[in-house]
Amino acid sequence: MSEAQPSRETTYFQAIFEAHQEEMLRDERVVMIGEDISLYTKSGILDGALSDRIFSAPISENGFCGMGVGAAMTGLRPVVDLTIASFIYLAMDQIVNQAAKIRYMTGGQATIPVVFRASMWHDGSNAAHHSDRPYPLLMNSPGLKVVVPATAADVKGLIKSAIRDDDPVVIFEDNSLWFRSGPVPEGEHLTPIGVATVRRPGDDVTLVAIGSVQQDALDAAEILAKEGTSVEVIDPRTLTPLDKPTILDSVERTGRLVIVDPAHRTCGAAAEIAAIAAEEAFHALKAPIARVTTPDVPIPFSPSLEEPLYPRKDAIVEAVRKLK
Amino acid sequence: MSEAQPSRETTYFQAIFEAHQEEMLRDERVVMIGEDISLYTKSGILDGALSDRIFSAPISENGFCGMGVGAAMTGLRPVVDLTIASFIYLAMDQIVNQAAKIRYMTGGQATIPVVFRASMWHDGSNAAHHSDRPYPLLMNSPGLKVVVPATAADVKGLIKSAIRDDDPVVIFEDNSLWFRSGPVPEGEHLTPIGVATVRRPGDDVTLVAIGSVQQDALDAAEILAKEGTSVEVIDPRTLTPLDKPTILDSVERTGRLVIVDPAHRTCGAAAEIAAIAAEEAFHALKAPIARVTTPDVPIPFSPSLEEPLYPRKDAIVEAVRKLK
Amino acid sequence: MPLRPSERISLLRDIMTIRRFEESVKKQLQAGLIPGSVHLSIGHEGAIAGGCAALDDGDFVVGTHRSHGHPIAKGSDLGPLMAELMGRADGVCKGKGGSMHLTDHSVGVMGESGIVGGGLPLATGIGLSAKVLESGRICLCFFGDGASSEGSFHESLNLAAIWKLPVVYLCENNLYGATTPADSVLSVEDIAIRAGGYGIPGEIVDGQDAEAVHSVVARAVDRARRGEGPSLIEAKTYRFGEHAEGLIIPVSYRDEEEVDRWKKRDPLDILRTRLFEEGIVSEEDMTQMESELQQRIEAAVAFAKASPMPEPSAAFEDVYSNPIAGGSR
Amino acid sequence: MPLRPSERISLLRDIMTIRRFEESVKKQLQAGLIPGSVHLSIGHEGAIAGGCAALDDGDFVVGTHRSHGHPIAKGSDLGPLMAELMGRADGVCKGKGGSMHLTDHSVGVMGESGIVGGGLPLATGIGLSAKVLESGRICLCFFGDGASSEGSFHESLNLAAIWKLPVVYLCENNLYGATTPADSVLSVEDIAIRAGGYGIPGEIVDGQDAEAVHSVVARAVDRARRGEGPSLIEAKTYRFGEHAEGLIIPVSYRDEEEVDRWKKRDPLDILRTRLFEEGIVSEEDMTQMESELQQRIEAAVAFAKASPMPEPSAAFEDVYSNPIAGGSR
Ligand SMILES: Cc1ncc(C[n+]2csc(CCOP(=O)(O)OP(=O)(O)O)c2C)c(N)n1
Ligand SMILES: Cc1ncc(C[n+]2csc(CCOP(=O)(O)OP(=O)(O)O)c2C)c(N)n1
Ligand SMILES: [Mg+2]
Ligand SMILES: [Mg+2]
Repeated sequence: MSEAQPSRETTYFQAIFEAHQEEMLRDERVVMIGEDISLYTKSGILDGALSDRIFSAPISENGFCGMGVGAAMTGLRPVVDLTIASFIYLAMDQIVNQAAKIRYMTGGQATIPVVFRASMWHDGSNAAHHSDRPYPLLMNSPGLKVVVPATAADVKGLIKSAIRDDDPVVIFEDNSLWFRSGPVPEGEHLTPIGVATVRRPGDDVTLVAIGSVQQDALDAAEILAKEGTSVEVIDPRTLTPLDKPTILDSVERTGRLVIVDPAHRTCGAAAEIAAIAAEEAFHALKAPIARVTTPDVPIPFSPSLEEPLYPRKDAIVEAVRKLK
Repeated sequence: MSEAQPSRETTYFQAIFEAHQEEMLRDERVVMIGEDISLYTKSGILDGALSDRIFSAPISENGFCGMGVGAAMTGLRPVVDLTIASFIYLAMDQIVNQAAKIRYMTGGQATIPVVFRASMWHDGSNAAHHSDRPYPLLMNSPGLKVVVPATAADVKGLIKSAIRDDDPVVIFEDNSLWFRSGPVPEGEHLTPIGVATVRRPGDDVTLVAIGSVQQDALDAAEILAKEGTSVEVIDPRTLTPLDKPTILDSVERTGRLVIVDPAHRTCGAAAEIAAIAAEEAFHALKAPIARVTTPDVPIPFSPSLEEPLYPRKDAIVEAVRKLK
Repeated sequence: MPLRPSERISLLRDIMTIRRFEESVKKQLQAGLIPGSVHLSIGHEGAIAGGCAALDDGDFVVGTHRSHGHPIAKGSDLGPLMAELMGRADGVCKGKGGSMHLTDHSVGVMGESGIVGGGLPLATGIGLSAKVLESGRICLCFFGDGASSEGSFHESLNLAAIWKLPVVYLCENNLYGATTPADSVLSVEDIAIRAGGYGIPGEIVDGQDAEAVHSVVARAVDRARRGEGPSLIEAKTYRFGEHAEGLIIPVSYRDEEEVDRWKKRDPLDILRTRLFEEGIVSEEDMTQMESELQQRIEAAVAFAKASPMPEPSAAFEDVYSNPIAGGSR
Repeated sequence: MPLRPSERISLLRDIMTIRRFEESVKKQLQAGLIPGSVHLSIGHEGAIAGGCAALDDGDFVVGTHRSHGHPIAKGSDLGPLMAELMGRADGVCKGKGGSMHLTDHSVGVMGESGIVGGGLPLATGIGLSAKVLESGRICLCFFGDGASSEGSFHESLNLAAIWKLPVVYLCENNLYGATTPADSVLSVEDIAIRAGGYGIPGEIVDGQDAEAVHSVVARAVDRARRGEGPSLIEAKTYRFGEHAEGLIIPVSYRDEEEVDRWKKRDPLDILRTRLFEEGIVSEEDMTQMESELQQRIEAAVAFAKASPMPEPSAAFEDVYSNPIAGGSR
């Protein structure tokens, strides 16, 4: 985001809908498909004139995700709203077997400009059927692009870029960020897919923070700064394709890497980033690579069980302190 | 496998059915569910007397996987055959949302002794809809056990252990091994879930080989031995729960780790093992951790495209040589 | 077989119990004692209690995301249910499941699913085990009109039909899936018509009349128990409150007139009035039932409040049935 | 509108083309020129060519795993199809798709799916874009009897029905899904009956009579083009050969008598005899058609053989539409 451009405080939630509204008004081929979405125009969240292109669907996730793919192959640019991320398992077939592979299987004949959106719900006692962060599953599925916007500006900019992208993009939003505000540049604002951002520069430790944990990471960095440890906080923003240079350049400078990822630990995004660093920046490393993640348990209902599971400021501080 | 026990050369394929037959004869609660499976008794591959407990199902993967879960909760021990591993995407909802989570969500009331079997087809021009190795997706889904048997003895022993296990176990078999023979101990033979095996001991490099690449790993070790590099080949056999001690002990001795995994690279089992070593055996490491994997492309049809993609002996040898 | 008078009273009591429990749940939620959000069964009690009344104790039930009523009708203790909703250690699922997962195996409620349509394959499998084990048990599977659009509905009914599994699929059609009118997403007027696609009986019943539901379900249960296979029953009902309490729903999508019209068809009023008019319960009986019930609910709330929150370490238990080495942490 | 004589000849030619192409495919497979396995359409040509004959050039087709015939009937060049089956660089999918993915966008064949039932949602989406873009195009979606048990069938037909999408769902019911008799896994005798569950027309047609298929599909196409929504058509057919060539199938599951009976209802013979008896084609015409066809097939095989195998580096192309940084390697 350019410093010069004027910006406006916007919530993450508002930013999501600004992106949709702008793109739907800009391009008639953009349609929305998903459950209960007719309420967006009815409630005034989206311009009523768009209601013709809003397909409020039956509860048929695999069916309507595949419908989005078919429509994308033949001239539309559908945004398919899966609402809660845990519902993506129902549509894995059409997303992984079809959306991700059709272009390849057809030798490039097909172009699939479809966007799948899923909001990750958590930390609100929604229990195991509504609280997953399944992006690692899609990172293991070639043919998809995967983004995890963590600020109002990024969610707006990445949704808009995703809609304009000619490949299937899966956007993992985060409901814990809905009511957080941040500056969003006025006018046309696009965040490029595949480009990380440095949220705080630093010299001693590289802290890669994925999605909703940005604030915890920044808070941890602040605490550590007071102890004399300078932490660089990187938000990859896109997980596929991952901006390896930004991460590796930082690790080469700091020699220390901690990855904070609110998804389940095993085979997660944190594992991938750790593996890349252990392979490609090994000689710079001065300490073990630490992962701070949600442990491998289904997400429980009770707040007294759920809350302690997630990576927070204190756990991050502790992980960094241990590296020394 | 005890040295003393007499054994018999058996193909991987035969071993699969010996396991089923023995367990079905031993325990009346064991049933099979899957497509086209009535042919097993009809062809004599399984004892005809078992046909009552073989449910040859319509092409409804999500439905019959969930059926297996419901049956498992109420007294049966179903083995659900998904045939080809790429079909697992259709059943992800019932496997991840239900099988994996129900015990937890019910506070331990439910016990789910269900087995899901999937055969990984590849290297035979089956193209992108029939060639995936989706075990990393299930490793990221807590509540499942995941095994990848690579020999006749292990496939027999792990299927039998899985059927006796009270939790959902997903078995990823490999069609490229079907007609490979190996010694299988006579009589009752169980391979424990969660225990790795050292296929070749060595001192200089730890080579973790997952599933079907055992022979390539052993061949590579042989070539490297001639060059004076002593390679320890470890087959984890189970991916969840992973036998970390066997791997970490080896890495602590050798200081070098290469992981060979025929699945897609990003967020794969190799990434997880690399991340564990970079975190827990860092101080022993003398060289970067290398991953030799299938790259992140959908699997193409033409043999001239498909064959070069997989990790083979030469690529393994090269990866190990680079560490020095 | 029509219900005997004592059974009719017991049916009324079940309906009242669900109603008063749900009213209390709403209060506890507003008081901040229940975390998250809840889908209440108020308005649906006729379908729920009427359906469960057709079951034997050993029979199974599979519920939905809107499923506080199903375990109650099947005979669960109210205390552990309320404790579960409050996320307490003595909750029926030790605080791990919450509102969408009030499973109670002790009364045969085998699972509830936050995933819409997720319960249908499970119920089908419960039917499979009943058949293979020749247990004589049947499974009653509740689901919503919204769930009938999921692939799992189609796959499950086909599976149950080909193997004649003892499952009764009971749709609580409340005319909406969240904010979406059923008629905007359903290609048929009545879900029951879909039974024809599986060669099984399909029946529509007035969900506000618990006795009517009972008799239709009882017929399907008999059929299932005789080994003649599954049935599809559609109970037309209505939820009197919002889709969920504790969630913000930014629009109104039902008109007042429609809500009022349905509230006049309250399953509790309908049965109470009928039993009163037939002289099966007196005003006095009613008062007594209400006051007994009030005590049970109060006791359940007290039980729940007295139960501690679970220890954080409990989050790591119950993932697997046996201790599991390495791997997960 | 019945077919004109020239159209009937063209329909016969399409059937013959599929037949001779498939016969050649079998030969190339046996000669080791085609890797993997193939699902041949021999026996199904009436349903395939009859269905496609009802389409305009701009209309779309979605196929299955048994789908060499669909692009042929839609007008694909045979050379790139054969080259694809041989895994060559000049294959219609550059050797990346193979037998189960003979997609040819140049003739509107938008996708074929190795995943059984995988094409139905895609076809539904193609219908959605036709509707939104008001293109006047329709999509003909082929699928098998086995596929009708997938959840995607149910979800797709419901979606198409509620929005009146211009899609014709055409089931090639060949009585088996691999080795499994359809009647052992289908809860209804006829798949067409399931149309009732979506409030759309359902029709059964003799799949061995290409003209009968044409006329039923043409009616459904007209309806779709008028904006009146989807139809479900079930063509009763039979595959004359094995489920797949190049796979080992260890049992016989169809009795000889049944196979023989169906082979007597060969769609090629039926149409050829009819056109001959009606004086529309002569013996001479037939001989000429066969010899022209033989040349086309030989040319296709020659084209395929002359095409190089793809460079290994091509495996890394076509994953994404635009160059993608980092991440994958
Ligand atoms: C697979 C899935 N998709 C979507 C949702 C979100 N959701 C929760 S309840 C609901 C409506 C369900 O409608 P219905 O089945 O009619 O049950 P009702 O709430 O009316 O009782 C939806 C869409 C979900 N929980 N699961
Ligand atoms: C989702 C999925 N499940 C299983 C298979 C394996 N399979 C390939 S073809 C086939 C039978 C399909 O039957 P049907 O739809 O009737 O088509 P037919 O082969 O008879 O033309 C099966 C089970 C598959 N390819 N995809
Ligand atoms: Mg409803
Ligand atoms: Mg078939």
